Amino acid sequence: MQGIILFLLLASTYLMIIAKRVPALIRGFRYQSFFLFLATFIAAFKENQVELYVVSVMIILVKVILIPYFLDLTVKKINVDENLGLFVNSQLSLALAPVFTYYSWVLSVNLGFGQGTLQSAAVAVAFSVISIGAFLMVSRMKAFTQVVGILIMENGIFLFASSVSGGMPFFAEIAIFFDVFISAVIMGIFVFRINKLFTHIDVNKLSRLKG
Amino acid sequence: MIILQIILFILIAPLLSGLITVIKNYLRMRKGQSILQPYYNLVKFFYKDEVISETASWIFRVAPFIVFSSALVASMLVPVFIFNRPILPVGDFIALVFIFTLGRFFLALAALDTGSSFGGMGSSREMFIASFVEPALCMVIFAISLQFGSTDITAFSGLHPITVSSVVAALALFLLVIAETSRIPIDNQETHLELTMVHEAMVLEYSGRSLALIELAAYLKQMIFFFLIAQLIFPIGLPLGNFVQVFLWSLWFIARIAVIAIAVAVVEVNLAKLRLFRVADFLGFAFVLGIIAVVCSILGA
Amino acid sequence: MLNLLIERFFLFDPLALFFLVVIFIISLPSFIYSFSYLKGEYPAFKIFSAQILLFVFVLSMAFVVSVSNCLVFLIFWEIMSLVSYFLVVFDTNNERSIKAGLVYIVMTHIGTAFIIAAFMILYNHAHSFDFIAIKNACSVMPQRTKDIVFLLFLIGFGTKAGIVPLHIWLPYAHPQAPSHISSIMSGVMIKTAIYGIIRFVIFILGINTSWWGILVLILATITSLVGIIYALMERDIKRLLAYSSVENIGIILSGVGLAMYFISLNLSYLAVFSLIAGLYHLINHAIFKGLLFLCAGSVYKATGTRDMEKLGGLIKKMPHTAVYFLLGAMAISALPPLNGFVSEWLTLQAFFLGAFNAIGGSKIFLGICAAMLALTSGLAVACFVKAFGIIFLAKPRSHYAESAKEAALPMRIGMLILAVFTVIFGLAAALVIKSLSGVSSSALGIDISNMSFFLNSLRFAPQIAKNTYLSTPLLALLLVLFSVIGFVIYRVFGNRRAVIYKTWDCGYYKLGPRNEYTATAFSKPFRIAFSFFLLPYRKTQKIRESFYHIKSFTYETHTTKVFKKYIYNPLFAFMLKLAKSMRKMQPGSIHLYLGYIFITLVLLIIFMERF
Amino acid sequence: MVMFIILGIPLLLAAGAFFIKRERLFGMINCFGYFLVLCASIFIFKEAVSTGNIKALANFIYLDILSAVFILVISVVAFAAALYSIAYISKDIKENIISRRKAGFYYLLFNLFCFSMFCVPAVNNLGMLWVAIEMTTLISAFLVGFYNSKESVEAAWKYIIICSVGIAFALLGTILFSYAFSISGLSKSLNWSDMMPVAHVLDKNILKIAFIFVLVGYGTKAGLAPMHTWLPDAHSQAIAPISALLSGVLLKTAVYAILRFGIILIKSGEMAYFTHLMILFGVISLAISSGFILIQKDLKRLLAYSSIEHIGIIAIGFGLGSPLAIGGAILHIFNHAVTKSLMFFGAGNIVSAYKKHNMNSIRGVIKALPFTGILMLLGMFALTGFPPFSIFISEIMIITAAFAKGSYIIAFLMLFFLSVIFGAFIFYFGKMFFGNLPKGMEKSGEPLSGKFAFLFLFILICGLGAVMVFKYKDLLWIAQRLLQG
Repeated sequence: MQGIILFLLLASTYLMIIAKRVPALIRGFRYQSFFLFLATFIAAFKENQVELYVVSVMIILVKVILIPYFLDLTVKKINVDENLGLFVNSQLSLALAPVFTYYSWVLSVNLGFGQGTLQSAAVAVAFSVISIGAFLMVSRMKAFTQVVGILIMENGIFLFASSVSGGMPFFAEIAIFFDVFISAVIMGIFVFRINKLFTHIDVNKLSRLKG
Repeated sequence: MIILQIILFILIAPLLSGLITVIKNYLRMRKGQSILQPYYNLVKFFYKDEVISETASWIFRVAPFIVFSSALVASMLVPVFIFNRPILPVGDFIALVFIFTLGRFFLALAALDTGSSFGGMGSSREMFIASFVEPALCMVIFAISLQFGSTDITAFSGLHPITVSSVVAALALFLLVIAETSRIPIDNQETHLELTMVHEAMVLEYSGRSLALIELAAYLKQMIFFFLIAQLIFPIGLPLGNFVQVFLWSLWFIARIAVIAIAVAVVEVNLAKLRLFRVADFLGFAFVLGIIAVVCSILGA
Repeated sequence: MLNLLIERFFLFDPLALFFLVVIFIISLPSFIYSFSYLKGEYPAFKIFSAQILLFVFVLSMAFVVSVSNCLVFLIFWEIMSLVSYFLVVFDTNNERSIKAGLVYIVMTHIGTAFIIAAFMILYNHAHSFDFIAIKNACSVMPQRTKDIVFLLFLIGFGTKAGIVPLHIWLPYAHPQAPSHISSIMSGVMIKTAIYGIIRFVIFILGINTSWWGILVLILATITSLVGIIYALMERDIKRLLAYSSVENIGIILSGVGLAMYFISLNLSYLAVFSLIAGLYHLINHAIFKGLLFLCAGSVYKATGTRDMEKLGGLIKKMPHTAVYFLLGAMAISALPPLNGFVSEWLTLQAFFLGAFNAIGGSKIFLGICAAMLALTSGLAVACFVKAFGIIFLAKPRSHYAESAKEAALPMRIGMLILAVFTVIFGLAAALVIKSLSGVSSSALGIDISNMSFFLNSLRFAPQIAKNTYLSTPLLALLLVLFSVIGFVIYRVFGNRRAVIYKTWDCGYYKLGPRNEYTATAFSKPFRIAFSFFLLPYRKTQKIRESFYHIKSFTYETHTTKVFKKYIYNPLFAFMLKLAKSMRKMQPGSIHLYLGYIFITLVLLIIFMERF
Repeated sequence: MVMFIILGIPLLLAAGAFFIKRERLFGMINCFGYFLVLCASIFIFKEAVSTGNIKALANFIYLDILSAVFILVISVVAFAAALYSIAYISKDIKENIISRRKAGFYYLLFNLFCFSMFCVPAVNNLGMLWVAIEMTTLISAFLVGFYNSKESVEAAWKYIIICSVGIAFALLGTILFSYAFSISGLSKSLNWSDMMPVAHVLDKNILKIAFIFVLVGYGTKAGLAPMHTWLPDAHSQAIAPISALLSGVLLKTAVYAILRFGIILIKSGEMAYFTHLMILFGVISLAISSGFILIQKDLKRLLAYSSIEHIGIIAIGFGLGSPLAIGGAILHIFNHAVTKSLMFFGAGNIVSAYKKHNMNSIRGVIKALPFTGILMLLGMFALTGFPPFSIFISEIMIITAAFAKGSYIIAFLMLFFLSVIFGAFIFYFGKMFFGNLPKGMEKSGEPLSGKFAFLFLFILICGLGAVMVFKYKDLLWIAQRLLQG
């Protein structure tokens, strides 16, 4: 069961790689968070810890509903042309994605997670989500992708946390959620400010501060 | 005894210069001036009145006395008559060199003082030549003193075997003497042509008695250097017992100085004056001779 | 437990006391001199701060010389350079003094970095920063580390002393400082570097290989030659004096180098003798260089310019300064009765005695070094004849020189004190040598009970060499006696007064200041002779009225600063090129910055085993 | 108890910022508040030194010597910044660069920023440590982008993006640590105090990878070399008091975080691994910062790069690991924080007087701003390690430790880079401070409270220099205790 969810999660990440426009990106993020919720829900169900249930509810609330809604709100307000300005065209980036997954699988094996196949698979998926999030941030011009990129990396880290040690102590988990939400909001505000000042949100042109 | 030596020295010095001019004229098959001409010049200078330039300061007036006294002090250091110990244990060979530098220092300053370009040219060239004589002279002193273990002048005044290194050192000293006493290849004493004169240019502004003093100092210096070369080549062997030996000794003394004078005169007649910037190579040659002397003395030749 | 604490703060041994004496002999007259020197040009606040800086400067030097813990030595050493930087940059609005200050402080800082490295290596072996503890530890130190520490000390203190390849800051820094400061800097500050070499290399490290001495000797000879050749070519008085300080440092170092060489051959008498020569020249140089800088300062204050070509005939307007400058010039060119002659004679004598007692090849080496030293002293005579003659004698060459007036009283007192010192140190040579023998024996750690350096209060003579004497008082007496005789002859024979008339002008044109010899003209023969080293640049231009008539003729020449052009500029340009290529690392694109983070992460993970 | 005062006052002041409209009055209250915080932190430092570690709030708050030192550093710089910002903000308002309401907003952010920084050393749980550092980033992002000009927004954007990416990796590292912890079969709590005693039993391999993530993550925040790219932009665009806080203290909190994990690593026996990594990053940041300082044109960027250089020195100090080195590094943290804030205050004055960042067009600062000029010049000498000031002593301690440890190359590299940086500094400052005023500039007055801030910091620089020479014995003792945690 968990294998399927992990696979779906990876698929949603691949979906985001080939996205050329911002709404597609946000939709991909929404799917990914949803599958993350499913993974934690099943993990919670198996180890029936009350905390994991609360955490999965938090994921639904914050990551699936609130953040994407906020992102859509900013996109509407900015209403700048919505293509993502790709450094690397989508076919090549799609070709790169399995390379990332393969290397993250290699990393997770020699990291010593090789015992249960399920756990190493989860770790491999987590690492690949993180690396793809990083790749997105580097290879897209628009500021938006960087915000979404960070959120994807956060998702990857949460997946890693829940799959490895059954999550962090409860209190820290909640605080981290809260922080992720705050950072998303603040980044949104800044994207809005950039748009107001520079009339475009193409981060690549932002290079006045040199040397 | 000391006063006797000084007076004798002052008397003989001009004679030497007269001797050289006579020999030169003889070689040039010309009548030329008498041997006592320098004495006549000195007496004439003493009775002519002196003209001093208005731009000159007190240095111009004091310089002749210092030049004269430095020459005299230098002659004190050289054991002409009492050969086993210096008259006054005041200094050694290096001190002698520095005393000459003192005289030259004030003469150059006096030359600059009058504000004429001749004086400036003379002092600049004199300094140029002097600063290249110094290392060669130091090398010669080194070569000589290596043999006798100390830089004292009396060390080689007594009887000592003639070695190759002392002969080579004497030759180097001979070249340096030509430079020091402004003889032909380096500087021409008799001319007043701006391009060639060095010592004369410095002394151009002087007249009357101060010129006499400076000329006398130049003769003394010449005498000292000739004596040093003679001392190196023909060591004295005679004890100074009674009157006959003193007479014999003085005859032997004058003969040696005469030989050196002849050598200088021959050189003067046959060679033309070098370009000023060739002087550096000329003195470089003397320096190399000095090194050869040192090497010989090390190898015990 | 590593103890950084300071057990013993001061170490007053004869060497430190000697340097304290040197410091105070020069600072006292300069302090008196500074009252009137600063009065005219600077506002009251600046003068007050100058006096404080001067006080702190002298104090820090006194501490540097007397402290006995490496750390505290380092602290005062850097305070000294920091305060002297502020003094060099004192008149802040001219660009040259800022550049001079920059070059100075950067060079000294690099030097100090070397000294720090040497201290640390010593600390490793001795586990304490105290001099005595390190001295004991040094006996057991392996020879290789000793060589490294020696080289580090040599470079470190060499930058401060101005040994040739590292001397470029000296002609910049000294002229820019106010004159009484540059007299202290030139007279005393570079001597603290010599103190450093003596204290750390001879006293603490101990010498047991001969190549140290030879290296120092070679460097010293090159330093003195280069110093004096550049001094000859200079037109700016204070820069000329700065270069001549480089030359004199070379002479002092040859004394010290000889001492190091003889210790390694354990000819103890000669080692003490040559160290005496070095120390004697050190205090002599401090005195007459201080005097010369003060005179240059009063000339600068009177005329407002330091360029020799614009001065001339100052002896009539500034008689006192002229006499003091003459005394200083005589002392520095080692003319008999004064102190320069004594120390030069001692150094030459040390060379010769060393050669007599040394074996084979080193005889020639010492002989050649002595000859080079003689060449340097010859050139020094020429240089100071030029300096004195062009500045003070003949007719004033420009309105600066005409408007000159004698220096104020405090300045004259300052100069008088130093002038009296030159004479005293010249005549009382025997006594000075007696006290110096104590100092150098304590530095070298050789007892000198059975050695005698002097016959009686008047004459001194090296014990080894058979009957070579030197007695400056007698020499001075004779010189005076004979000049009196000359004056008597002059007075007795001649009967008429001298006639004052125009200088000889070949009878037809009026001699003006333009006909006088200038500094560049005076040094032209030397420029040609040393052209292989100076690479002189020469441009002549004829401005013609018509084809036949030349209206005027311009002649321009200058010498290239070899060290600056071929060592320092390329080094600096390479550093800047490297930095510029690094600037491309931060072009401003955020993607690249993120890329850096990910790459470092990936690389770290891949090479994790290596750490 | 005392810790609540330290955390409580900034919150109280943050709340206060909304109500009190006149910013000069609020400035006074603000700096009085921070004065109290300063006294509290001194008290805590004494207590921590005497009694070892202090626990509070069911060991949510855990203070040992290391955190006590950092709290002291933060409170000193915060107090100085508060003192300075009174003058600076009122000057900005007078030249109506910012409106009165924005000043209130500034004070709110200032206090929140200080509160979050005080949390970092206090908190015991490593997860909460991450949250506190994330909070500092978010709040300071607004402060960097305060002036709302093109450059400052760009700087803020880069700052927030790069730092959150960095911190995300740090989170990954923390999770790996907790995983290593849970594998060894103990309780899952991430509290540092429980992890410490049991560190030697943890699995080494995972710890090593975890430390890499932590080092890269918090290293970005600390400005270690390859990840330092946001630092010059952020520090040069922020307001003067804030950039002083940023480079004086914020970088140090990130170093604190690295240290927390480093001590666990050392306890688990991986000392050599920790040394090599820290020294590698230290030397790279020294090299890169010296390169950039040589060809810098902007005054504030110059100071930002010198912060990178000093962070590099601190990293080398901690990396060397001997008590002398760690003592030197702790002293260096304090010295650098104090000196760098003095320099940034001075830079603030200069930039507001000359209206230009470019150093080539700034001349005769000594004539235009005599007080700032002299103090800043002496500060520059202090920064580059000249004796009478304290940075020289901490640098000498680190270099001695490097030599004692036998790692000659590192010591020589350090000496070389320090002299290169000194050369560049003296070149720029010499040109800027001396020389005559550009046309149309005249001697502009300097605000009084700004002067107090300068004097307060300068006395600390010199005082520390003198004190440390004698009281260095117990600094070593602190370093020794710190190693045991």
